[in-house]
Amino acid sequence: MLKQQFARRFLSICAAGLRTRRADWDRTGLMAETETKKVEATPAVFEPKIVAFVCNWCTYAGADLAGTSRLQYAPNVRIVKLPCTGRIDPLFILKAFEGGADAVLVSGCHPGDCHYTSGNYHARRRWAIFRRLLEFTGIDMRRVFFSWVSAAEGAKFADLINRITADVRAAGPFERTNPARRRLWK
Amino acid sequence: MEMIDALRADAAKVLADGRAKVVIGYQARGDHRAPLFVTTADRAASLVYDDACKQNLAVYLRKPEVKLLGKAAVVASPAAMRSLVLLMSESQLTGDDALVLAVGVGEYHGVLELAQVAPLLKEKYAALAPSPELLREIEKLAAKTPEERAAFWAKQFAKCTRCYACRAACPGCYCTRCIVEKNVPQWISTAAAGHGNYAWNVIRAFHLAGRCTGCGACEAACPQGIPLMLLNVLLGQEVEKEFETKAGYDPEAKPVIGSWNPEDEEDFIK
Amino acid sequence: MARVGVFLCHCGENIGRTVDCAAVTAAAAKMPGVVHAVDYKYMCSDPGQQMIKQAIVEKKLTGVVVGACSPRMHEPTFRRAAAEAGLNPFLLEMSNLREHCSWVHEDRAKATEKAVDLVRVMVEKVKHNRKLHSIRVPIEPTAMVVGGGIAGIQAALDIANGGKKVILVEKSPSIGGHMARLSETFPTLDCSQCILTPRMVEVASHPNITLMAYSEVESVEGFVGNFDVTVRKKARYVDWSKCTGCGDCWAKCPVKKIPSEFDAGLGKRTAIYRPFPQAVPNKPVIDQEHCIMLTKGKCGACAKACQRGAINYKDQDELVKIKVGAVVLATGFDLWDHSAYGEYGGGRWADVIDGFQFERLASASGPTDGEIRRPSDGRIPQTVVFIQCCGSRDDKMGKAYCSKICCMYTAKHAMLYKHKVHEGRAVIFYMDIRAGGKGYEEFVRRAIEADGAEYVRGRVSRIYRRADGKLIVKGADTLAGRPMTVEADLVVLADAIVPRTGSERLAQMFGVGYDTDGFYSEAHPKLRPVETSAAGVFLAGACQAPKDIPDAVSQASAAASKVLGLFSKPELEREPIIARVNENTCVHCRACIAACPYGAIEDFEIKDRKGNVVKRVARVNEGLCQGCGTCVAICRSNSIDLDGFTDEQVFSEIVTLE
Amino acid sequence: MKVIEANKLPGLAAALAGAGYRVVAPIRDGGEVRMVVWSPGAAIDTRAIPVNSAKDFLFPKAEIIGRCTLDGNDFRPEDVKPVAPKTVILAARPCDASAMLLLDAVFNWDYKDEFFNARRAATTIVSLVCTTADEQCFCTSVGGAPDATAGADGVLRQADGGRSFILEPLTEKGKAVAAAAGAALAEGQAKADAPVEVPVHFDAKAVTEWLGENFESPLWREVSLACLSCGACAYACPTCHCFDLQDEATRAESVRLRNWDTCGLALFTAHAGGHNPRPDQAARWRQRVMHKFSYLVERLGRLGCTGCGRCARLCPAGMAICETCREIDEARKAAVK
Amino acid sequence: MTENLYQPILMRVADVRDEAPEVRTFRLQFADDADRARFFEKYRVGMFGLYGVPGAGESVFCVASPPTRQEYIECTFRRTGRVTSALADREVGQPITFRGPYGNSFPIESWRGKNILFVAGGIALPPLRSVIWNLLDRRAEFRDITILYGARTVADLVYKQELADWGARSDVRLVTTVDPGGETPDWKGQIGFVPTVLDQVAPSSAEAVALVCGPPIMIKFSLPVLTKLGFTPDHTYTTLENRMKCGLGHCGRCNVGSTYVCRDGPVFTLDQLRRMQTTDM
Repeated sequence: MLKQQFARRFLSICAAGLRTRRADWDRTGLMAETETKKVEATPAVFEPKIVAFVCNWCTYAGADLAGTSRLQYAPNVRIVKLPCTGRIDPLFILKAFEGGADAVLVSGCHPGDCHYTSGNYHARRRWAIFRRLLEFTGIDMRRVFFSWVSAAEGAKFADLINRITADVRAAGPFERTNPARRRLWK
Repeated sequence: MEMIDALRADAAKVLADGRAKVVIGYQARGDHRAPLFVTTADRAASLVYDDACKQNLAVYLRKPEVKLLGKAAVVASPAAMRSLVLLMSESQLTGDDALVLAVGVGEYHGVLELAQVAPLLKEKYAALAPSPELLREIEKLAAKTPEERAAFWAKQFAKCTRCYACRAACPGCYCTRCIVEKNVPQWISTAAAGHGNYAWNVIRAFHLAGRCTGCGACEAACPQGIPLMLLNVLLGQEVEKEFETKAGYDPEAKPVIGSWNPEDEEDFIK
Repeated sequence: MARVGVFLCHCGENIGRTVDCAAVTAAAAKMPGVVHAVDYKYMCSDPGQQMIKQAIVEKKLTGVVVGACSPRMHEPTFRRAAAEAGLNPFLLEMSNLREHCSWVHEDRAKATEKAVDLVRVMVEKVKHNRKLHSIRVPIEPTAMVVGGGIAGIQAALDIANGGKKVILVEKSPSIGGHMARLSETFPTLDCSQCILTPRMVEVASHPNITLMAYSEVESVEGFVGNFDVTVRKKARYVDWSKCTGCGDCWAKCPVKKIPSEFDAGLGKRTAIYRPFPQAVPNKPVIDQEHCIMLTKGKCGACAKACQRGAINYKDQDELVKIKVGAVVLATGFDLWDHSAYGEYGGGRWADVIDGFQFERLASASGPTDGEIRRPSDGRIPQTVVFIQCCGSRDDKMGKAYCSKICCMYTAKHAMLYKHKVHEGRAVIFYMDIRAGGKGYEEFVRRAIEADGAEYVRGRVSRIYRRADGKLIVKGADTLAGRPMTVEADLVVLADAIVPRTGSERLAQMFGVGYDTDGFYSEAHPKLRPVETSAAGVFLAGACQAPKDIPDAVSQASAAASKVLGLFSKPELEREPIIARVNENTCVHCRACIAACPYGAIEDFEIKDRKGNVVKRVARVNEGLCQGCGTCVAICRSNSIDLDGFTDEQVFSEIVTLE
Repeated sequence: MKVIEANKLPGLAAALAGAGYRVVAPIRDGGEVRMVVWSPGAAIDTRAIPVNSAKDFLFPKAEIIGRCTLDGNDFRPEDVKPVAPKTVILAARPCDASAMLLLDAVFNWDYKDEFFNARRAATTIVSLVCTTADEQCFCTSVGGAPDATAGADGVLRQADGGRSFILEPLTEKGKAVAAAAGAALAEGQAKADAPVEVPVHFDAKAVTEWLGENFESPLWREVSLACLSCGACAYACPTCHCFDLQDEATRAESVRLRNWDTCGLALFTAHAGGHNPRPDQAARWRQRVMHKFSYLVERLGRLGCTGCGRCARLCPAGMAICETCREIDEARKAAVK
Repeated sequence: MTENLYQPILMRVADVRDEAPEVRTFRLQFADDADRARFFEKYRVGMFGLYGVPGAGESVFCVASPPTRQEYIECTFRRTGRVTSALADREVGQPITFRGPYGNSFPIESWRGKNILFVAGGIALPPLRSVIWNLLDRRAEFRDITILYGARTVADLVYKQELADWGARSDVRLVTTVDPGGETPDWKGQIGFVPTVLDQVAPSSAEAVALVCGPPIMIKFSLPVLTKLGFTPDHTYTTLENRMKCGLGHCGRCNVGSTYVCRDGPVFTLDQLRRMQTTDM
């Protein structure tokens, strides 16, 4: 049983390349996670993982329009739909980064166009402050994107996703330098 | 009369004439300063006040155990007075909830009603600003690369034990259930480790954006010496610059996060 | 307890072409909580819906995820199906595999991978969905129509004839709007007042219509079904209940030289006045700006003249609060002020007039009794130049849009002029002639061919006034490719149609969107052209975009039918996406109260049995909450949550993306 | 006698690291001295009292004690082994070393905690005879001493007025460390400096007695008024051992974490239904004092306090358990008279 | 080498029963027979276990089935928080984790030949259910068994089928009651609060022990009645349900004074409770 497990682990290490990860608290020596873990071999082309928080009325509809217009864009984005950018808690962004997103996009209605009249104004102010905090605590601003995409801007949505994907692909995986990343047991 | 004598005399007086049931001030314990709850006029003489008084006593006004003692008169520095105004603007304190023994910079302003605090601040302490050293420190850090900043904070946050002394010491952190204590869903890991510590420290600072009155009690409270004021002041400066408001001067102020202006900055939104 | 069913639609080839539906179904079947996963060619078809219904019953599903097109397309369809099978409709979510995946990606492997993620996100979400029940709000079956032009009149009459009460609010002393000022209407040349005034009278006498003339909307609270509208009844200084409209007062009024708004400044009126003889209500008001009694405190001529004692100089504005269930905005338009056009005289010359002024000149009830006489000297102009697209279709003037009706009324003006001044010359500078409409093209042709209007394709670059009073119009005939100069006696500018002054403030009060030009935004340009983003607020007429009379009337009737549709049920069902406060953990910091765009969060005092306040908290007014969730994101202790988009739901979605 | 010059302590650390030890020592970084893993270049400071206690290396603030692989609705518990590298804690204060005995007792009270025990077994504690102390130190009031060796495998004595140190192994583990040090330790002679004097502030036995009879006392409300309800004291304490178990999960895997927790926080004992058996800060502060000076004495025969003074040093509200104990002792004496 | 104390064993949900709103009972089967043997070697009525779902955590409830039935264990719980919600989401056939049994037990061997009175309220019947079944499975060894069980409403009564079975037995006296206003039209039991009904039922305290479990308010008002009826504090038992994390006496949160509920309890006599340092009771 144990032997089998060992063999399986050994094989996976051989297949994926060997790397030792030290938990970031290891520095203080409080806990040494010295176990060797498998790390997925980096694929030839890095496919960034982008989490997008969008409002239902503008950007989600804009993405719909990109679809009905058959505009092709990179398949790297995963949309989480909220009623309004006003609903987007900074915790969402942190959680996405914690879970290993390479970039996060927040997008909603243009100023003045909010379905709820002012949710996007609230959001805008929140982001202005929160992004400073993220930036100051070491999250690269090339990982956080904010945009206004209206229901009519299918092309803008497609372009945006393509641009973000290209930018983030160029910037490389965020895994190593992401300060919010969960590194407990990976 | 020396400032401290005047303070002691006022404390004794408000207790003697029943305007307050307890005076919350400082006492000396060797080099340490600890809060002192004076309930009888004769003990007012034990009150001290000096630069070593780092705690923001406004924090006690919302403690149920302290509230049970009756109306309090609280010894407050200008920063602590700003906390009182913040608490008023957030409906946590009203008109006659407390009296203030207002200790200014180099002078003592006597016993104030809560309503008198904001006018005093506006008149005398409108220009309260973070120390130049702190601002330089922030600038220095801001000039580094994201990786360097991440490394700096990783080292600092690694020390965090999640004792929440920062939260406990802050008059603005008055939630009875902090976000970190909400477990359905558990947004912020309670483990004193990488991601949990990052999320906790970042969200703590964010929740004080536009609300931090710069008293420094959180940083003074942190047993691990994490430079929390770097974060608080960074956001305070940002809010002041972008939204032209400073916490703790206007009891009628709308929350910075919770209000908006059509002209708010948005050059970061593409 | 979670028993989720996943239903994947191929949408014919639309999804299946790029997404391996079978693979997604297989992956879905393995997701935690999923007890049933199938794919089918057309899930929205009857058999497809049957599959869902059957599985809900047979597999005792507690949640359903349909992976298909955009939820904007078929979410109502599938939710209805779920409800029919006995599952709360809000326990169904859709993964957008078509618009957000198959239609926008080519790589089959990657699209399939994404589709699996999209399904999983919704499976995780739906596990945390709770049964929600549409909110039922009683409807106040009274409508308010704002604006008493032809659109407002039509809407009011249609609603009133449908048996519902209507409050018609009109800013000026009389209803009728611009249409009352027109001479004749294209393309039939009906007399405008002849067809309009019976309608106006019908409004005045309709038992279901309350007319509030000389009144304006002051503020709005509430929401669809239950608006509380405060209307300012402006001080009239005349007690209309006593006034018979005899006219003794205005006959005696010493202030007689006030330019008449109705006559576009070409005629004069008194300080106590009714806008025009056929006004409804046919009662005067005192113009407080000009009345000597009101400005200087002496005169009183009208009071002396009035045998009924209806004059009341102490009259005050009155605020009236009215409860209505729906609102039709029909605030109409203004003409753009062409004084911005320096090259056309910048408004300095009396003989460069706008379309309404020409209408008044041509109108039998106008200041010239229907004779075309130019304003400066009253002479009959021998050459009239009409310039179209004045402001419209002109980016420099900030109006990119076409004002739509000018081509037609200019043709009409030319025709009317030629009918009255047979030997006169009518020259029309135009960019394009837009005569789409029943009988419109024929009408324009008639102006050109039968009546000899000279159409010149080209822009007028400049007008200047010669000492002899002639207006020298310099332009170009772009078809002939040569410059052109016309010596004109009168120039009529077809000014752009712009939204009525103050319409933006009104939009903000009602929560209606408007475009950069200030025209009100419809909820959907194609499918919901008379609704707005504010539920229960509908649009009629030129407030939404430039319109001619038949279009305005059609839209008014459409809006009326929407109102009647809304009123056909005693209660209103709303999506139950609303915020809720956890009163145990709320500390009443009031940030949410400050932030709520709808003022839907209120202070609430929790009391013990003896009535002592034990705690103050925020509480959401379910009727007012529209479900944006701004309060949720602002609450530091996460003590508010939004049904349908709860923290748990969003958290699960994010976490499963790791 | 094994002797090392004071400025060669890093050499000792290097030698031990070279021998495969994870070396923990009081390291100065900027203004503070902390017990951390020594790395080349780190400055060992034996004079200042470290901010944190040696407990951190035996009972870390967060630790994975369970792990499952998740697969849809199914899962499989995995074996989790303690992370227990061979460690030497150099120059631990006697109050930290003696705290190990209490932790030993707690983590082996009927049920034996393999995570703690494995690390305990892999850890050699070389304590330091204190030649410095501050006003918060009160080890002598709770049965300790600046030169006590309870819980230690070896002891470092400052000698020759601070110029050198004598390392004296006390156990086999201690001897192994001395051996592993090799040439870093020289055989020689040195004169140990006198330990610092720490005054006795109260009689711990008397405090324990008084506590047994004063569960209900106005004192609790009085002394707890300033308490802000945080964990600064508990997390600095070398004996505090309360913990929480929390799960975290991704789609593929879940871990169960053992995180430090503290009786000072209101939610520590709060039931899901809202009821809280320790409803106010007075009850919580009482629990802290009672636990250390009464319950542990009754159940495990040991005080839960070693007099390190960290709680008082770090308390943001300037509270001090020593002060409370002294008040209790004085009140008792006054009552007796 | 010692074992990881926190390593749970695997159980599979064999049956799910809904008892009352948000209250359900699991029948759990041991995935590994060796685990089963180890469990029943230790298990006595009154003990508790930690039931868990990876990713959510562990929650403490008593084992609600008796050691006389060794094919499975049962537990009944109310969905209140993160863990109980995750547990409630488990379906038949799916696994959960389990640690236990922990804690002390009811000294039922010393009750042989005695009369036994059970008084339970609401969701607190499960701790007594294991005792009831244990005694019923060994019916001959005990004398009169009286069960008084009440809940707020009829819907809140748990183990409805078992109540019916017990009520049908001639060797058990079952009295069920609901709070006034909580009855349904076809309700055949008593209407009234448990302490009041206890007073009316008035079981004899001669040669008897009483087991009381329920919400604090019910216990508070039942105790004087029991005292009046002559049940002595050392013959009156209850179980405590303090917040626990480890179940091992290590984590330091369940103690009432120097008593650790997880290892010294959860079963206490009223006598023991009264000697505990607490302001809570």
